[in-house]
Amino acid sequence: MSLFEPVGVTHYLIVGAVMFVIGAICMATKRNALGILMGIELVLNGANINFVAFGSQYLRTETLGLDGQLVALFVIVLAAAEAAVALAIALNFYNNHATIDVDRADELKG
Amino acid sequence: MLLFTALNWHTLFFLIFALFACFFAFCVLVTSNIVRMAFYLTLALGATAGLFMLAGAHFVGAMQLMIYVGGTLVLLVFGVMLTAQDSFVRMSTRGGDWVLAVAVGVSLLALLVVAAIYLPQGEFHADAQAKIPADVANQTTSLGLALLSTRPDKLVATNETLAAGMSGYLLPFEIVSVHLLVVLIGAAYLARARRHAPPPS
Amino acid sequence: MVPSEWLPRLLGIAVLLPLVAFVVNVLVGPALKKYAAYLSTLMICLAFVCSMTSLVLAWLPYHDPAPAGHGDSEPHAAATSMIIPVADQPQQAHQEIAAYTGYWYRLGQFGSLHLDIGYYIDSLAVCMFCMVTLIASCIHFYSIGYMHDEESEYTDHEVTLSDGSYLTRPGRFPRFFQYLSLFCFSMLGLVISGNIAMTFVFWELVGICSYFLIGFYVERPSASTAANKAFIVNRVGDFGMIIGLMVIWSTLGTFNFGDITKDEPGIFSLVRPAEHQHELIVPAKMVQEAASEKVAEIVQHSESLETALSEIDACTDDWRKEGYGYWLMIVAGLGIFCGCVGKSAQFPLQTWLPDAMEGPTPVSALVHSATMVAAGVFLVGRFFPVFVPEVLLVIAVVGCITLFMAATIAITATDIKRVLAYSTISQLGYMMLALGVGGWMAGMLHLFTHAFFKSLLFMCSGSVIHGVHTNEMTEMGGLRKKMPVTAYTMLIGCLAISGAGIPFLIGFSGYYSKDAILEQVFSFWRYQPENAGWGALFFLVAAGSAGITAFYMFRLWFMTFAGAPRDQERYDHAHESPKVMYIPLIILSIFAVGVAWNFFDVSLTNLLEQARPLGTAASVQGEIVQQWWPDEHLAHQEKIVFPVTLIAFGTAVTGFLLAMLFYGLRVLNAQEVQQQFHMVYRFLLNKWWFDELYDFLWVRPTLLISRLVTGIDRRWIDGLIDGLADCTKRFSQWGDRWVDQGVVDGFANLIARWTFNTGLSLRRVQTGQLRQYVMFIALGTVAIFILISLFWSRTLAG
Amino acid sequence: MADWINEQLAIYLSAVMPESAEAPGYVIAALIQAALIIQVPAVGALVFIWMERKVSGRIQDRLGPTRTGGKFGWLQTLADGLKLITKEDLIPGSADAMLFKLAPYLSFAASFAAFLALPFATGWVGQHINVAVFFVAAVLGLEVFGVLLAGWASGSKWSLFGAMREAAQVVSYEVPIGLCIIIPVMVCGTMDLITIGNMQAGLFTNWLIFHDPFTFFTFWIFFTCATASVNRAPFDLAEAESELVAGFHTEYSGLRWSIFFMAEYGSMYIVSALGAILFFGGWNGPIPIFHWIGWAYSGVGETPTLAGWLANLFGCGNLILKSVVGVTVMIWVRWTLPRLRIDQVITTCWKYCVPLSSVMFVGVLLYTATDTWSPNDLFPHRSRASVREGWISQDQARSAGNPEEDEEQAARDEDDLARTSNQPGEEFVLLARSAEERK
Repeated sequence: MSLFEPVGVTHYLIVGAVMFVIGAICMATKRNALGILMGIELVLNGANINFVAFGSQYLRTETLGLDGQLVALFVIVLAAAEAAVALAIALNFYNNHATIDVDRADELKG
Repeated sequence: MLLFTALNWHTLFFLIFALFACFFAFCVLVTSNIVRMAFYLTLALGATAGLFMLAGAHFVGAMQLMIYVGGTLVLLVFGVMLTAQDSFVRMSTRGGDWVLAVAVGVSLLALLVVAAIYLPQGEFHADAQAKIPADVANQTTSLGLALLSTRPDKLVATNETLAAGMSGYLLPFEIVSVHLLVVLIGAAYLARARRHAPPPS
Repeated sequence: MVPSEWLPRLLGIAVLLPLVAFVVNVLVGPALKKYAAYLSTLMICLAFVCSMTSLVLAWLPYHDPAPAGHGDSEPHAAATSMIIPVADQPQQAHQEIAAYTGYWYRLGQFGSLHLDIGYYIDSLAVCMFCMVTLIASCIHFYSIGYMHDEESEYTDHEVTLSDGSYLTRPGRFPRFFQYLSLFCFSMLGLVISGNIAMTFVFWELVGICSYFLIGFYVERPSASTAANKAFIVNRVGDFGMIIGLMVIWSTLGTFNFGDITKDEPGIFSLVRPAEHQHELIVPAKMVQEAASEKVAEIVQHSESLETALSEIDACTDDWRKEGYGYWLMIVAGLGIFCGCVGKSAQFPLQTWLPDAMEGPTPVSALVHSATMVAAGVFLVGRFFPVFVPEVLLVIAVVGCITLFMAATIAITATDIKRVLAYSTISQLGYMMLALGVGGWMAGMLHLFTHAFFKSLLFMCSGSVIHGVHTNEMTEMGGLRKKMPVTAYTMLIGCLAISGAGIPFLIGFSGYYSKDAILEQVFSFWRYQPENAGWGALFFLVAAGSAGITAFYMFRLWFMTFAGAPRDQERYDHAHESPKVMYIPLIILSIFAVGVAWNFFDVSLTNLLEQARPLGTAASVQGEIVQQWWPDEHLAHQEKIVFPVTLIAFGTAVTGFLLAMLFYGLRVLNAQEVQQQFHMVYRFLLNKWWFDELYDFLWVRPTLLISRLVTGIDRRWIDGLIDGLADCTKRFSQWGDRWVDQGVVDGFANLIARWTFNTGLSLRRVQTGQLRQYVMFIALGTVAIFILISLFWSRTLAG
Repeated sequence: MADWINEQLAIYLSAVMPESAEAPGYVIAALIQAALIIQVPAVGALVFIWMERKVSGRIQDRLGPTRTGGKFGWLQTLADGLKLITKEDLIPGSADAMLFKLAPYLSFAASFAAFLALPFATGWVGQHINVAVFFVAAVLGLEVFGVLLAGWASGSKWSLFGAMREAAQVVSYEVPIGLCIIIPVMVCGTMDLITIGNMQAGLFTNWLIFHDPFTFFTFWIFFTCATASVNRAPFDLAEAESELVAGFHTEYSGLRWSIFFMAEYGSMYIVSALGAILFFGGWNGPIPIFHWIGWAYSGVGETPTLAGWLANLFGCGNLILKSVVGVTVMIWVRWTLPRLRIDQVITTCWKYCVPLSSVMFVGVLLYTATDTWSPNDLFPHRSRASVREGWISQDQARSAGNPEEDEEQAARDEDDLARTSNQPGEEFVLLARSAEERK
């Protein structure tokens, strides 16, 4: 792509994909519970980018309409809720086990 | 000056924000210091908000800034600080995990990118950036209406399949509201201070 | 106000008001404390107002108060062989009876049977309403005074705890009034009810109320046993009543008294159809029911149903003449009378009423003298048209026995309330006797007059008890000076009950009603030679008991109020009751004096005359028994009235004088007489050994049989069952060893082992490593994508 | 303003090179605006700090700075600034150097970015966003982030405590402040600050604070919460020098420290300006002289005129004046009230501000829904409904000359003055229409 021609949905999607994958890897590698939480946030954002891109009139005339943005809104809000609960759980875990390492949270392993 | 005249600003800013976002996301991935992770994450999400605005979703962008960056992340950092002992600030991961994760991640990435590239582009709104269609710029009202189950965009949609139906978001909106309330209470309950000794009266 | 639409409303409201009070008291009674009493009182007073309104505004203006069918007793030519030639019955002046039938709410409809909450309002019902509500109001006020020590902590001096102290419990003031309200509701409902089912329901309701009220002082063993006794004895009667109801329903297929519409006729018009000049005939349905086998054969032989039906209708009259179904009428009548016997404490079920005096005195006044026990008589009055002569004879006999027995027992009783209780029984006996000999009017009239003076008497006795804190007359005496109002109101009561009055001129209410009864009995005696035997017996007993009545009533009064005090210390503490208690006495005494008087043709008699069941004013002869039942109007002729009045007056005066000699002037000593006739005395004192008799007849055998049955049960049945159980156990043990443990458990264990092993192999996946799970998810996603992209085909896409 | 500059440039460029588009001007416009706007926090900080000293001096019965720069010591702050610049930039050993360095810029960037959407007069705004209110609130929320990182990165427990308190406090106070901001938005039916401002044009009775008792009370809640969210006294727990040495900036010195303060005063100005626009008619003076003499713009997107320029200039003065008053009040409060305890702060938020503002919200809702009389109807300047949002007017300009559009506009202009909010429903009928036009 060059700076002289407009971008399309694809570009946004690629950015979204990158953030998504990075988030996933983050979840897969971080040992700190909060780190995993951040990975989740990244993943959600990657998804959100896709929604917004599909809903945007700048990128295509055939759009999702408002659905894209609305879904994005819901995702954001629910992400906030999820973060709150996850954080509470993490704090609880920390209070009870004096550690935040998810590898140590394996009491229920088979 | 010639450069200016031919330059496509949208593309330019898209590049800037996209690179920002990806770069800081990558930083989040590679750094092992939890607080820095939070910091980079902030920047990445901020850049994402920029992308949203660039795509014409002003409201969503502002929302992203307010809730994510202003709320969620502050919460996150708060948690980080509550649990920030030196032993937990930097927790390294074994190399094996890294290799595995990167392998899977890259394959996934490849998959998604391929999917994105093979996506049918559809014909393109030539002077989209030049003049802003009113109903795009006025998303705030339309969004509000959509949350109340009226869909302006359906009226102006050209495609029949897209124009079909007036499905609004009143029910999800309500559900999410209740859900938020529940989460509020639940989180407060989970994170409440445990009193082992009875409080002095 | 148009009666047909206003009477049901007003009286319906009057019925519901006490219910409201009851509900409120049940829910928030304890919180209301004494206001519960005020509420109940207010409600019953309002009910009284409603009743009076319906009487004065809705009944009187629309119904000619002039007596119907009176006075036209011209001598009849065909003089039958009578000692005194009396005129034959006059023809019925009015064939239509003023009664309003209908229903407020239809509960259900089972085939032809309608179950309604209905009403049957005639002048009898209206008068009953006024009477009940008036007495109940007085008694409510009275109870506010009488029960006041229940308002706070109440110490029951008749219940001694194991440590010798008296029982102290929280007061039951609101509960008492809640029961009173419930009772008033059920009594009024009983009066107004328009069909037997409803009647029965309210009948049982009053029963349960009386049970509650008798056992009001549950802690006293005597009270609780008395309550149980009353309840059980009533069950015996009600069992008969249920049988009667079943007969009526299964044969007539309706519960209603009157005809709600033309096409669903009530019992009365079935039994006394208009086309037969309201003579008593066995209804067609009943006949066909009895002659069912004939019906069956007709149906078999006839070719089509219509013809069969017509043939049956044709034959019905012949069958009736042959007497089919008559016994059904007898059974129905006797059954219903059984219920009345139980409720009105007639022989042989009279034993519960004296014990019922364990309840508080207002209760005795309201429930066990004025209204509830009168309900039996009322019901007999209601069903009067249904009773065939045989039943009437039974009623008369029972009434006769009861009134004599009770009167004799009353002579010896020393407990003031028991005296009154026995007098109640005997007065009820009078009513039954009157009804039995066909004196509907006499019985009903006595029902009303008795209600007033008996409630008056009871309340007076209650006032006395309240004053001296004892029931024993042997500890009273001379109280006249201490409690004048009570004394003189009670004197009025005594005069009224013993039928005092100036002959042929005027008298207390009892004078009219009791004379009416005696006249009716007399005319029954003198009417036809067949009646001679029974009639003579009835009349002599009735007249004699009138004297006895006067005797024991004045004995009571003298022992209580006259002469020198027998127990100085009690006498000193005696005191007149508060206003709230003796003002009702005065009101009631006024009614006791004048309720039967005649003001410009508006009199209780004329009112009730309007409710006289059709056709009952006709002389009839029994089919099985040979007696004749004379028309009641015949009893109003000079040749009957003159001697009877004198006889009644004489007996009453004799009784009064005897009492005067024994207890007033004390010139004769009662103790000596007792020693002289100590056999009789003990016989009477032990109430004719009825309780012992019942104990011997029923209780002991029951216990014996039950013990026997228990033995059989223990020894043989249990043994058998144990044996069976043992066998089963052995068998199941065997089955358990082989089948269960061997096969089933083995199979289950096998499965379990497999599952366990599979789990063991699978658990390695569950590392508990969150990050690994994430990896799995990502891998899965990739895999799915790849698979789809590789093996994607139209077929797969569908 | 950007549009205007851009147009001038476009004219010039098209003169120079005919084939050029109108695009390039935006860069220059952006630069100029940034240059202009950065003056506000920078110069503002200087002025405010000087003002703070003087005010505190007066309140404590002192004179405050007197000498530097002749009278009033009005150069005092500048001198301090120079001193700070020349100070050594210390970084504690236990600090996380990178975050420690970055934190001040982060929080300054946040408070500076808020100016992007903050209008100074009709059309005088960095970027005309139609969710401006929301944007400003959101970006202000980011400022805390710098503080947090600073607190943590300093590696000192005082700073950490300060930062924690800050985090708790700010996250809590975003709720009531959001509620308070929603209320004028609801009354006006738009999030566009310029439109909100224009809707209050006319006599001062048209200001939203006089819309009804609830908005009046709302403003005070808003001001309290604003004070808390920019952690000024009595809510300055983050830098409680009595308990934590200096809170989150204990370890800072020199320029970075002063940048923190620029950020703080900048955000003080922003919240005051926000309050002024939302409740006090923004750039509309109490008496609309320029409207009477017909100089002022009636809305965005009109052809720029010199008269309009002047009007805007005065309007700008109005707004700045109002904001400065707000800042002064904050200073005054700081030097008057004692500092609260942290639990008291949180209590104030959750137990008082949030419920109160919710009640206010409902109150205003009912008030507007029932069309109750409000002082705003006393001397109405224009029907609120007839004040179109910027993009709409552009849109009309584009689709000018089709009849029903005009009569639509006319109808909206002469419709009943009492109606104080423009119905979204109408909006989207209009949208649909204009969309039809475009097809």
